[in-house]
Amino acid sequence: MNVPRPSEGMSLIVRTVCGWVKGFILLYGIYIILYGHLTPGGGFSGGVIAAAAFVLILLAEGARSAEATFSRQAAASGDCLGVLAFLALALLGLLLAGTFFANFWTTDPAARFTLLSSGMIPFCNMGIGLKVCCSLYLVAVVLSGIRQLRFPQDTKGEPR
Amino acid sequence: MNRLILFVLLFLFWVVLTWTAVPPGPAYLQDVGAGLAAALLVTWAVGEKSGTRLAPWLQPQRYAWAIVYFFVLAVYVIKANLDVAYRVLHPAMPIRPGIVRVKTRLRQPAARAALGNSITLCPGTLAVDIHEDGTMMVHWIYVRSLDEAEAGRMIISRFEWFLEKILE
Amino acid sequence: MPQTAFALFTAVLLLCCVLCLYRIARGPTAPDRTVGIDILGTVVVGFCALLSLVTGKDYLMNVALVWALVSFIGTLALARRLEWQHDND
Amino acid sequence: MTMTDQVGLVIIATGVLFDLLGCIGMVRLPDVYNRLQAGTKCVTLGVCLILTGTAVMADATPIRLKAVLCALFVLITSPTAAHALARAARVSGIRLWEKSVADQFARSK
Repeated sequence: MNVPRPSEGMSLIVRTVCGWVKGFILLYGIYIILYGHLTPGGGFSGGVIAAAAFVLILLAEGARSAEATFSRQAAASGDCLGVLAFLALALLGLLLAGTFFANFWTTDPAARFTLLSSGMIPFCNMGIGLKVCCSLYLVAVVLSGIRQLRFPQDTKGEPR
Repeated sequence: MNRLILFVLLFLFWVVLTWTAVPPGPAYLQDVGAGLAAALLVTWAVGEKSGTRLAPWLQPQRYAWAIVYFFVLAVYVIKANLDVAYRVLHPAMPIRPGIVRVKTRLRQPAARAALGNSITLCPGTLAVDIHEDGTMMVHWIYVRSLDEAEAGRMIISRFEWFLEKILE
Repeated sequence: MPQTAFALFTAVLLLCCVLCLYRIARGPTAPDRTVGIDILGTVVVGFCALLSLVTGKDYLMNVALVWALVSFIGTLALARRLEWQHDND
Repeated sequence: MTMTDQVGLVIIATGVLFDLLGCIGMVRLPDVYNRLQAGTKCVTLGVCLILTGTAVMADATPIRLKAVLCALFVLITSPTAAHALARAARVSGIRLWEKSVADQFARSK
Protein backbone atom coordinates (compact mmCIF):
# COMPACT_ATOMS: atom_id res chain seq x y z
CA MET A 1 0.00 0.00 0.00
CA ASN A 2 1.11 3.47 -0.79
CA VAL A 3 2.01 5.02 2.54
CA PRO A 4 1.51 8.79 2.61
CA ARG A 5 4.38 10.68 4.10
CA PRO A 6 3.95 13.54 6.55
CA SER A 7 5.48 15.81 3.95
CA GLU A 8 2.46 15.34 1.69
CA GLY A 9 -0.69 17.33 2.08
CA MET A 10 -4.36 16.45 2.30
CA SER A 11 -6.78 16.20 -0.60
CA LEU A 12 -7.11 18.79 -3.34
CA ILE A 13 -10.22 20.45 -1.90
CA VAL A 14 -8.61 21.01 1.49
CA ARG A 15 -5.44 22.34 -0.12
CA THR A 16 -7.33 24.80 -2.30
CA VAL A 17 -9.51 26.09 0.51
CA CYS A 18 -6.42 26.43 2.70
CA GLY A 19 -4.87 28.54 -0.03
CA TRP A 20 -7.92 30.80 0.02
CA VAL A 21 -8.16 31.37 3.76
CA LYS A 22 -4.57 31.29 5.03
CA GLY A 23 -3.77 34.93 4.22
CA PHE A 24 -6.94 36.16 5.86
CA ILE A 25 -6.24 34.16 9.01
CA LEU A 26 -2.74 35.61 9.24
CA LEU A 27 -4.05 39.14 8.69
CA TYR A 28 -6.68 38.56 11.36
CA GLY A 29 -3.96 37.51 13.79
CA ILE A 30 -2.04 40.70 13.04
CA TYR A 31 -5.23 42.72 13.57
CA ILE A 32 -5.72 41.13 16.99
CA ILE A 33 -2.09 41.86 17.90
CA LEU A 34 -2.15 45.49 16.77
CA TYR A 35 -5.48 46.35 18.39
CA GLY A 36 -4.68 44.55 21.63
CA HIS A 37 -4.89 47.75 23.65
CA LEU A 38 -8.33 48.73 22.29
CA THR A 39 -10.20 45.44 22.16
CA PRO A 40 -9.82 42.14 24.02
CA GLY A 41 -6.94 40.17 22.64
CA GLY A 42 -3.37 41.25 22.39
CA GLY A 43 0.00 39.68 21.87
CA PHE A 44 -0.71 36.18 23.01
CA SER A 45 -4.08 35.56 21.39
CA GLY A 46 -3.08 37.27 18.17
CA GLY A 47 0.11 35.24 18.07
CA VAL A 48 -1.90 32.05 18.49
CA ILE A 49 -4.13 32.97 15.55
CA ALA A 50 -1.15 33.87 13.36
CA ALA A 51 0.45 30.55 14.30
CA ALA A 52 -2.84 28.84 13.38
CA ALA A 53 -2.42 30.11 9.82
CA PHE A 54 0.97 28.41 9.54
CA VAL A 55 -0.28 25.27 11.26
CA LEU A 56 -3.05 25.19 8.67
CA ILE A 57 -0.43 25.28 5.92
CA LEU A 58 1.49 22.52 7.69
CA LEU A 59 -1.61 20.34 7.93
CA ALA A 60 -3.17 20.94 4.55
CA GLU A 61 -0.24 21.44 2.23
CA GLY A 62 2.29 19.27 3.95
CA ALA A 63 5.62 19.80 5.63
CA ARG A 64 7.50 20.68 2.49
CA SER A 65 5.23 23.56 1.59
CA ALA A 66 5.24 24.75 5.19
CA GLU A 67 9.01 24.68 5.20
CA ALA A 68 9.05 26.75 2.01
CA THR A 69 6.59 29.27 3.46
CA PHE A 70 8.01 29.60 6.95
CA SER A 71 11.19 27.65 7.53
CA ARG A 72 12.04 26.35 10.95
CA GLN A 73 15.19 28.39 10.86
CA ALA A 74 13.18 31.57 10.32
CA ALA A 75 10.77 30.52 13.06
CA ALA A 76 13.63 30.00 15.51
CA SER A 77 15.08 33.40 14.62
CA GLY A 78 11.71 35.09 14.96
CA ASP A 79 11.25 33.41 18.30
CA CYS A 80 14.45 34.92 19.65
CA LEU A 81 13.84 38.25 17.96
CA GLY A 82 10.43 38.61 19.63
CA VAL A 83 11.86 38.06 23.10
CA LEU A 84 14.78 40.39 22.43
CA ALA A 85 12.49 43.16 21.17
CA PHE A 86 10.32 42.83 24.26
CA LEU A 87 13.38 42.97 26.53
CA ALA A 88 14.85 45.88 24.60
CA LEU A 89 11.65 47.87 25.09
CA ALA A 90 11.77 47.12 28.82
CA LEU A 91 15.42 48.21 29.04
CA LEU A 92 14.66 51.37 27.04
CA GLY A 93 12.07 52.14 29.68
CA LEU A 94 14.76 51.71 32.33
CA LEU A 95 17.14 53.98 30.45
CA LEU A 96 14.77 56.74 29.37
CA ALA A 97 12.22 56.89 32.17
CA GLY A 98 14.00 55.29 35.07
CA THR A 99 11.82 52.23 35.60
CA PHE A 100 11.91 48.79 34.08
CA PHE A 101 9.02 48.58 31.56
CA ALA A 102 8.20 52.27 31.96
CA ASN A 103 6.00 53.66 29.21
CA PHE A 104 8.50 56.27 28.04
CA TRP A 105 6.62 57.49 25.00
CA THR A 106 3.54 59.23 26.38
CA THR A 107 0.93 60.40 23.97
CA ASP A 108 -1.75 63.04 24.09
CA PRO A 109 -4.55 61.91 26.46
CA ALA A 110 -7.11 63.57 24.17
CA ALA A 111 -6.34 61.14 21.36
CA ARG A 112 -7.75 58.09 23.07
CA PHE A 113 -9.05 54.96 21.34
CA THR A 114 -6.82 55.25 18.32
CA LEU A 115 -4.04 52.98 17.19
CA LEU A 116 -1.13 55.08 18.48
CA SER A 117 -2.65 56.25 21.73
CA SER A 118 -0.97 54.06 24.30
CA GLY A 119 2.73 54.63 23.92
CA MET A 120 4.80 51.46 23.85
CA ILE A 121 2.05 48.91 24.55
CA PRO A 122 1.37 47.99 20.88
CA PHE A 123 5.08 47.50 20.31
CA CYS A 124 5.35 45.21 23.34
CA ASN A 125 2.37 43.34 21.93
CA MET A 126 4.14 42.95 18.61
CA GLY A 127 7.15 41.42 20.34
CA ILE A 128 4.98 39.00 22.30
CA GLY A 129 2.97 38.16 19.19
CA LEU A 130 6.07 37.34 17.16
CA LYS A 131 7.41 35.18 19.96
CA VAL A 132 4.16 33.27 20.50
CA CYS A 133 3.56 32.78 16.77
CA CYS A 134 7.00 31.32 16.12
CA SER A 135 7.06 29.19 19.28
CA LEU A 136 3.65 27.65 18.68
CA TYR A 137 4.51 26.94 15.06
CA LEU A 138 7.68 25.18 16.17
CA VAL A 139 5.70 23.19 18.74
CA ALA A 140 3.29 22.10 16.01
CA VAL A 141 6.18 21.15 13.74
CA VAL A 142 7.78 19.02 16.43
CA LEU A 143 4.50 17.37 17.41
CA SER A 144 3.52 16.60 13.83
CA GLY A 145 6.34 14.07 13.60
CA ILE A 146 8.23 15.54 10.71
CA ARG A 147 11.51 15.43 12.57
CA GLN A 148 12.84 13.44 9.65
CA LEU A 149 12.82 16.62 7.58
CA ARG A 150 16.27 17.99 8.25
CA PHE A 151 17.58 21.49 8.43
CA PRO A 152 19.36 22.59 5.25
CA GLN A 153 22.81 22.71 6.75
CA ASP A 154 22.83 19.19 8.17
CA THR A 155 21.08 17.36 5.37
CA LYS A 156 23.02 14.86 3.37
CA GLY A 157 20.53 13.57 0.84
CA GLU A 158 16.99 14.20 -0.27
CA PRO A 159 14.86 15.20 2.74
CA ARG A 160 12.23 12.65 3.51
CA MET B 1 -0.26 39.07 -10.34
CA ASN B 2 -1.36 36.58 -7.75
CA ARG B 3 0.19 38.71 -5.04
CA LEU B 4 -1.48 41.87 -6.27
CA ILE B 5 -4.91 40.26 -6.09
CA LEU B 6 -4.16 38.89 -2.63
CA PHE B 7 -2.97 42.31 -1.47
CA VAL B 8 -6.14 44.06 -2.64
CA LEU B 9 -8.38 41.44 -1.04
CA LEU B 10 -6.45 41.56 2.23
CA PHE B 11 -6.66 45.32 2.35
CA LEU B 12 -10.43 45.20 1.80
CA PHE B 13 -10.66 42.65 4.62
CA TRP B 14 -8.70 45.00 6.88
CA VAL B 15 -10.99 47.93 6.08
CA VAL B 16 -14.00 45.81 6.97
CA LEU B 17 -12.37 44.67 10.22
CA THR B 18 -11.46 48.16 11.40
CA TRP B 19 -14.78 49.71 10.46
CA THR B 20 -15.87 52.04 13.23
CA ALA B 21 -19.35 52.91 14.38
CA VAL B 22 -18.67 56.64 14.14
CA PRO B 23 -17.52 58.34 10.94
CA PRO B 24 -13.72 58.03 10.77
CA GLY B 25 -11.67 61.05 11.77
CA PRO B 26 -8.03 61.94 11.05
CA ALA B 27 -6.82 59.11 13.31
CA TYR B 28 -8.24 56.70 10.75
CA LEU B 29 -5.11 57.32 8.69
CA GLN B 30 -3.19 55.31 11.29
CA ASP B 31 -5.53 52.38 10.76
CA VAL B 32 -5.15 52.56 7.00
CA GLY B 33 -1.38 52.79 7.24
CA ALA B 34 -1.19 49.81 9.61
CA GLY B 35 -3.49 47.94 7.23
CA LEU B 36 -1.25 48.62 4.25
CA ALA B 37 1.80 47.49 6.20
CA ALA B 38 0.10 44.35 7.51
CA ALA B 39 -1.29 43.41 4.11
CA LEU B 40 2.14 43.84 2.56
CA LEU B 41 3.68 41.66 5.26
CA VAL B 42 1.07 38.92 4.79
CA THR B 43 1.39 39.06 1.00
CA TRP B 44 5.12 38.66 1.34
CA ALA B 45 4.78 35.82 3.84
CA VAL B 46 2.16 33.56 2.28
CA GLY B 47 1.55 34.88 -1.23
CA GLU B 48 2.37 32.59 -4.12
CA LYS B 49 4.39 33.93 -6.98
CA SER B 50 2.64 32.30 -9.89
CA GLY B 51 -0.65 30.71 -10.70
CA THR B 52 -3.56 33.06 -11.10
CA ARG B 53 -3.93 35.23 -14.14
CA LEU B 54 -5.29 38.72 -13.70
CA ALA B 55 -7.60 38.67 -16.71
CA PRO B 56 -10.37 36.49 -15.24
CA TRP B 57 -10.62 38.81 -12.24
CA LEU B 58 -11.46 41.74 -14.48
CA GLN B 59 -14.37 40.15 -16.33
CA PRO B 60 -17.58 41.48 -14.81
CA GLN B 61 -19.75 38.68 -16.16
CA ARG B 62 -17.98 36.25 -13.84
CA TYR B 63 -19.11 38.28 -10.81
CA ALA B 64 -22.65 38.41 -12.18
CA TRP B 65 -22.69 34.63 -12.59
CA ALA B 66 -21.24 34.26 -9.09
CA ILE B 67 -24.14 36.23 -7.64
CA VAL B 68 -26.66 34.15 -9.60
CA TYR B 69 -24.86 31.01 -8.44
CA PHE B 70 -25.06 32.16 -4.84
CA PHE B 71 -28.84 32.33 -5.01
CA VAL B 72 -29.13 29.01 -6.84
CA LEU B 73 -26.92 27.44 -4.17
CA ALA B 74 -29.04 29.01 -1.43
CA VAL B 75 -32.15 27.36 -2.89
CA TYR B 76 -30.39 23.99 -2.99
CA VAL B 77 -29.11 24.38 0.56
CA ILE B 78 -32.61 25.07 1.87
CA LYS B 79 -33.93 22.10 -0.09
CA ALA B 80 -31.13 19.97 1.35
CA ASN B 81 -32.08 20.96 4.86
CA LEU B 82 -35.74 20.15 4.35
CA ASP B 83 -34.64 16.84 2.85
CA VAL B 84 -32.51 16.03 5.89
CA ALA B 85 -35.34 17.08 8.20
CA TYR B 86 -37.70 14.71 6.38
CA ARG B 87 -35.29 11.79 6.56
CA VAL B 88 -34.38 12.38 10.18
CA LEU B 89 -37.88 12.90 11.55
CA HIS B 90 -39.50 10.09 9.55
CA PRO B 91 -39.85 7.12 11.96
CA ALA B 92 -38.62 4.59 9.39
CA MET B 93 -35.66 6.73 8.24
CA PRO B 94 -35.85 6.33 4.44
CA ILE B 95 -32.16 6.17 3.65
CA ARG B 96 -30.28 4.02 1.14
CA PRO B 97 -26.70 5.20 1.47
CA GLY B 98 -23.66 4.36 -0.58
CA ILE B 99 -20.50 5.80 -2.10
CA VAL B 100 -20.77 6.31 -5.84
CA ARG B 101 -18.28 7.46 -8.42
CA VAL B 102 -18.84 10.43 -10.71
CA LYS B 103 -16.61 12.24 -13.11
CA THR B 104 -16.26 16.01 -13.46
CA ARG B 105 -14.94 17.83 -16.47
CA LEU B 106 -13.71 20.84 -14.48
CA ARG B 107 -9.94 21.35 -14.58
CA GLN B 108 -9.03 24.26 -12.30
CA PRO B 109 -8.36 23.38 -8.64
CA ALA B 110 -10.48 26.30 -7.49
CA ALA B 111 -13.43 25.13 -9.57
CA ARG B 112 -13.03 21.59 -8.28
CA ALA B 113 -12.89 22.76 -4.67
CA ALA B 114 -15.99 24.90 -5.16
CA LEU B 115 -17.75 21.95 -6.76
CA GLY B 116 -16.83 19.70 -3.86
CA ASN B 117 -18.09 22.18 -1.29
CA SER B 118 -21.28 22.78 -3.29
CA ILE B 119 -22.15 19.11 -3.49
CA THR B 120 -21.45 18.73 0.21
CA LEU B 121 -24.06 21.39 0.85
CA CYS B 122 -26.65 20.24 -1.69
CA PRO B 123 -29.34 17.62 -1.03
CA GLY B 124 -28.18 14.19 0.06
CA THR B 125 -24.60 14.21 -1.17
CA LEU B 126 -21.19 14.52 0.48
CA ALA B 127 -17.88 14.75 -1.35
CA VAL B 128 -15.50 12.10 -0.04
CA ASP B 129 -12.53 12.24 -2.40
CA ILE B 130 -11.35 13.67 -5.69
CA HIS B 131 -8.65 12.26 -7.94
CA GLU B 132 -6.29 13.89 -10.38
CA ASP B 133 -8.31 12.83 -13.42
CA GLY B 134 -11.54 14.34 -12.09
CA THR B 135 -13.10 11.22 -10.62
CA MET B 136 -15.02 12.13 -7.49
CA MET B 137 -16.22 9.81 -4.76
CA VAL B 138 -19.57 10.99 -3.48
CA HIS B 139 -21.46 9.63 -0.52
CA TRP B 140 -25.13 9.65 -1.43
CA ILE B 141 -27.75 9.30 1.26
CA TYR B 142 -30.34 7.84 -1.11
CA VAL B 143 -28.62 6.16 -4.05
CA ARG B 144 -30.74 6.36 -7.18
CA SER B 145 -28.22 5.24 -9.74
CA LEU B 146 -24.95 3.34 -9.68
CA ASP B 147 -24.01 4.28 -13.23
CA GLU B 148 -21.20 6.82 -13.41
CA ALA B 149 -22.71 9.00 -16.14
CA GLU B 150 -26.24 8.95 -14.80
CA ALA B 151 -25.16 9.68 -11.22
CA GLY B 152 -23.04 12.49 -12.60
CA ARG B 153 -26.06 13.94 -14.35
CA MET B 154 -28.06 13.79 -11.13
CA ILE B 155 -25.39 15.13 -8.79
CA ILE B 156 -22.97 17.51 -10.41
CA SER B 157 -24.22 18.73 -13.79
CA ARG B 158 -26.31 21.50 -12.31
CA PHE B 159 -23.26 23.03 -10.62
CA GLU B 160 -20.68 22.31 -13.30
CA TRP B 161 -22.49 24.55 -15.74
CA PHE B 162 -22.25 27.57 -13.43
CA LEU B 163 -18.75 26.90 -12.17
CA GLU B 164 -17.42 26.62 -15.70
CA LYS B 165 -18.60 30.16 -16.30
CA ILE B 166 -17.31 31.51 -12.99
CA LEU B 167 -13.97 29.86 -12.31
CA GLU B 168 -12.68 28.07 -15.40
CA MET C 1 -40.80 39.56 24.05
CA PRO C 2 -37.30 39.44 22.50
CA GLN C 3 -35.89 38.45 25.89
CA THR C 4 -38.16 35.38 26.03
CA ALA C 5 -37.25 34.49 22.45
CA PHE C 6 -33.54 34.74 23.20
CA ALA C 7 -33.93 32.58 26.31
CA LEU C 8 -35.70 29.99 24.16
CA PHE C 9 -32.99 30.09 21.49
CA THR C 10 -30.31 29.62 24.12
CA ALA C 11 -32.14 26.65 25.57
CA VAL C 12 -32.46 24.99 22.17
CA LEU C 13 -28.79 25.60 21.36
CA LEU C 14 -27.85 24.08 24.73
CA LEU C 15 -29.91 21.06 23.78
CA CYS C 16 -27.90 20.86 20.54
CA CYS C 17 -24.68 20.95 22.56
CA VAL C 18 -25.98 18.14 24.77
CA LEU C 19 -26.79 16.04 21.69
CA CYS C 20 -23.27 16.65 20.35
CA LEU C 21 -21.80 15.66 23.72
CA TYR C 22 -23.90 12.51 23.64
CA ARG C 23 -22.40 11.64 20.25
CA ILE C 24 -18.90 12.39 21.52
CA ALA C 25 -19.39 10.21 24.59
CA ARG C 26 -21.21 7.39 22.85
CA GLY C 27 -19.86 7.28 19.29
CA PRO C 28 -18.57 3.80 18.60
CA THR C 29 -15.56 4.85 16.51
CA ALA C 30 -13.09 7.70 16.57
CA PRO C 31 -14.51 9.46 13.47
CA ASP C 32 -17.93 9.50 15.13
CA ARG C 33 -16.53 11.42 18.04
CA THR C 34 -14.71 13.77 15.69
CA VAL C 35 -17.98 14.52 13.91
CA GLY C 36 -19.43 15.44 17.28
CA ILE C 37 -16.52 17.77 18.02
CA ASP C 38 -16.80 19.46 14.62
CA ILE C 39 -20.53 20.08 14.92
CA LEU C 40 -20.16 21.27 18.52
CA GLY C 41 -17.62 23.85 17.40
CA THR C 42 -19.94 25.17 14.72
CA VAL C 43 -22.88 25.38 17.12
CA VAL C 44 -20.81 27.41 19.55
CA VAL C 45 -20.17 29.99 16.80
CA GLY C 46 -23.92 30.56 16.66
CA PHE C 47 -23.93 30.86 20.44
CA CYS C 48 -21.29 33.60 20.34
CA ALA C 49 -23.29 35.48 17.70
CA LEU C 50 -26.42 35.39 19.87
CA LEU C 51 -24.43 36.53 22.89
CA SER C 52 -22.97 39.40 20.89
CA LEU C 53 -26.44 40.41 19.74
CA VAL C 54 -27.89 40.37 23.26
CA THR C 55 -25.05 42.23 24.93
CA GLY C 56 -24.26 44.56 22.01
CA LYS C 57 -20.50 44.02 22.39
CA ASP C 58 -18.75 43.70 19.06
CA TYR C 59 -15.71 41.88 20.44
CA LEU C 60 -17.86 38.79 20.97
CA MET C 61 -18.05 38.58 17.17
CA ASN C 62 -14.26 38.34 17.21
CA VAL C 63 -14.66 35.38 19.54
CA ALA C 64 -17.10 33.80 17.08
CA LEU C 65 -14.67 34.25 14.17
CA VAL C 66 -11.76 32.81 16.13
CA TRP C 67 -13.89 29.91 17.28
CA ALA C 68 -14.90 29.06 13.70
CA LEU C 69 -11.26 29.17 12.66
CA VAL C 70 -9.89 27.08 15.50
CA SER C 71 -12.66 24.52 15.13
CA PHE C 72 -11.83 24.18 11.43
CA ILE C 73 -8.13 23.69 12.07
CA GLY C 74 -8.82 21.27 14.91
CA THR C 75 -11.05 19.15 12.72
CA LEU C 76 -8.43 19.09 9.98
CA ALA C 77 -5.79 18.01 12.50
CA LEU C 78 -7.97 15.19 13.80
CA ALA C 79 -8.82 14.05 10.27
CA ARG C 80 -5.18 14.04 9.32
CA ARG C 81 -4.29 12.04 12.40
CA LEU C 82 -6.93 9.43 11.50
CA GLU C 83 -5.44 9.03 8.04
CA TRP C 84 -1.88 8.64 9.32
CA GLN C 85 -2.79 6.34 12.15
CA HIS C 86 -4.19 3.86 9.67
CA ASP C 87 -1.34 4.14 7.24
CA ASN C 88 1.41 3.77 9.80
CA ASP C 89 -0.04 0.70 11.45
CA MET D 1 -40.25 46.12 18.33
CA THR D 2 -39.62 47.20 14.79
CA MET D 3 -40.10 45.39 11.54
CA THR D 4 -36.39 44.56 11.10
CA ASP D 5 -36.30 43.09 14.60
CA GLN D 6 -39.17 40.78 13.76
CA VAL D 7 -37.53 39.67 10.52
CA GLY D 8 -34.24 39.04 12.35
CA LEU D 9 -35.97 37.04 15.08
CA VAL D 10 -37.69 34.85 12.49
CA ILE D 11 -34.38 34.23 10.70
CA ILE D 12 -32.62 33.35 13.95
CA ALA D 13 -35.47 31.06 14.98
CA THR D 14 -35.22 29.19 11.67
CA GLY D 15 -31.48 28.83 12.13
CA VAL D 16 -31.84 27.48 15.65
CA LEU D 17 -34.46 25.03 14.44
CA PHE D 18 -32.15 23.72 11.71
CA ASP D 19 -29.33 23.40 14.24
CA LEU D 20 -31.55 21.22 16.39
CA LEU D 21 -32.57 19.10 13.38
CA GLY D 22 -28.94 18.59 12.43
CA CYS D 23 -28.02 17.50 15.93
CA ILE D 24 -30.98 15.09 16.07
CA GLY D 25 -29.86 13.67 12.74
CA MET D 26 -26.35 13.27 14.06
CA VAL D 27 -27.66 11.23 16.95
CA ARG D 28 -30.20 9.13 15.02
CA LEU D 29 -28.51 8.21 11.75
CA PRO D 30 -26.57 4.93 11.61
CA ASP D 31 -22.99 5.56 10.43
CA VAL D 32 -20.30 8.25 10.24
CA TYR D 33 -21.04 9.36 6.69
CA ASN D 34 -24.77 9.79 7.23
CA ARG D 35 -24.17 11.62 10.49
CA LEU D 36 -21.71 13.90 8.73
CA GLN D 37 -24.27 14.62 6.00
CA ALA D 38 -27.03 15.62 8.40
CA GLY D 39 -24.75 17.45 10.78
CA THR D 40 -22.84 19.47 8.22
CA LYS D 41 -25.72 20.58 6.04
CA CYS D 42 -28.10 21.56 8.81
CA VAL D 43 -25.63 23.11 11.21
CA THR D 44 -23.89 25.12 8.48
CA LEU D 45 -27.15 26.59 7.29
CA GLY D 46 -28.34 27.04 10.87
CA VAL D 47 -25.27 28.96 11.98
CA CYS D 48 -25.25 31.04 8.79
CA LEU D 49 -28.89 31.95 9.42
CA ILE D 50 -28.16 32.88 13.04
CA LEU D 51 -25.31 35.10 11.85
CA THR D 52 -27.51 36.66 9.16
CA GLY D 53 -30.18 37.34 11.76
CA THR D 54 -27.54 38.94 13.95
CA ALA D 55 -26.49 41.12 11.03
CA VAL D 56 -30.10 42.16 10.48
CA MET D 57 -30.90 42.88 14.12
CA ALA D 58 -27.66 44.42 15.39
CA ASP D 59 -27.57 48.18 15.80
CA ALA D 60 -23.79 48.62 15.41
CA THR D 61 -22.11 48.40 12.02
CA PRO D 62 -18.99 46.47 13.22
CA ILE D 63 -21.17 43.65 14.52
CA ARG D 64 -22.99 43.45 11.19
CA LEU D 65 -19.85 43.37 9.10
CA LYS D 66 -18.17 40.79 11.32
CA ALA D 67 -21.31 38.64 11.30
CA VAL D 68 -21.28 38.63 7.49
CA LEU D 69 -17.56 37.77 7.44
CA CYS D 70 -18.10 34.98 9.94
CA ALA D 71 -21.01 33.57 7.90
CA LEU D 72 -18.85 33.53 4.77
CA PHE D 73 -16.04 31.82 6.66
CA VAL D 74 -18.34 29.13 8.05
CA LEU D 75 -19.89 28.62 4.61
CA ILE D 76 -16.48 27.98 3.06
CA THR D 77 -14.78 25.95 5.78
CA SER D 78 -17.51 23.77 7.21
CA PRO D 79 -18.04 21.62 4.06
CA THR D 80 -14.27 21.37 3.71
CA ALA D 81 -13.93 20.02 7.23
CA ALA D 82 -16.72 17.53 6.51
CA HIS D 83 -14.97 16.39 3.35
CA ALA D 84 -11.67 15.94 5.17
CA LEU D 85 -13.35 13.94 7.91
CA ALA D 86 -15.26 11.72 5.50
CA ARG D 87 -12.12 10.98 3.53
CA ALA D 88 -10.15 10.27 6.70
CA ALA D 89 -12.86 7.94 7.97
CA ARG D 90 -13.04 6.02 4.69
CA VAL D 91 -9.27 5.81 4.33
CA SER D 92 -8.85 4.61 7.91
CA GLY D 93 -11.18 1.74 7.10
CA ILE D 94 -14.48 2.65 8.74
CA ARG D 95 -17.12 0.51 7.04
CA LEU D 96 -20.34 1.84 5.67
CA TRP D 97 -23.62 0.92 7.33
CA GLU D 98 -24.49 -2.72 6.61
CA LYS D 99 -27.59 -1.79 4.59
CA SER D 100 -25.63 0.46 2.24
CA VAL D 101 -26.07 -0.36 -1.41
CA ALA D 102 -22.71 0.55 -2.90
CA ASP D 103 -19.12 1.32 -2.09
CA GLN D 104 -17.22 2.34 -5.19
CA PHE D 105 -14.50 4.09 -3.22
CA ALA D 106 -11.01 3.90 -4.62
CA ARG D 107 -8.09 5.71 -3.18
CA SER D 108 -6.30 8.36 -5.18
CA LYS D 109 -2.73 7.69 -6.34
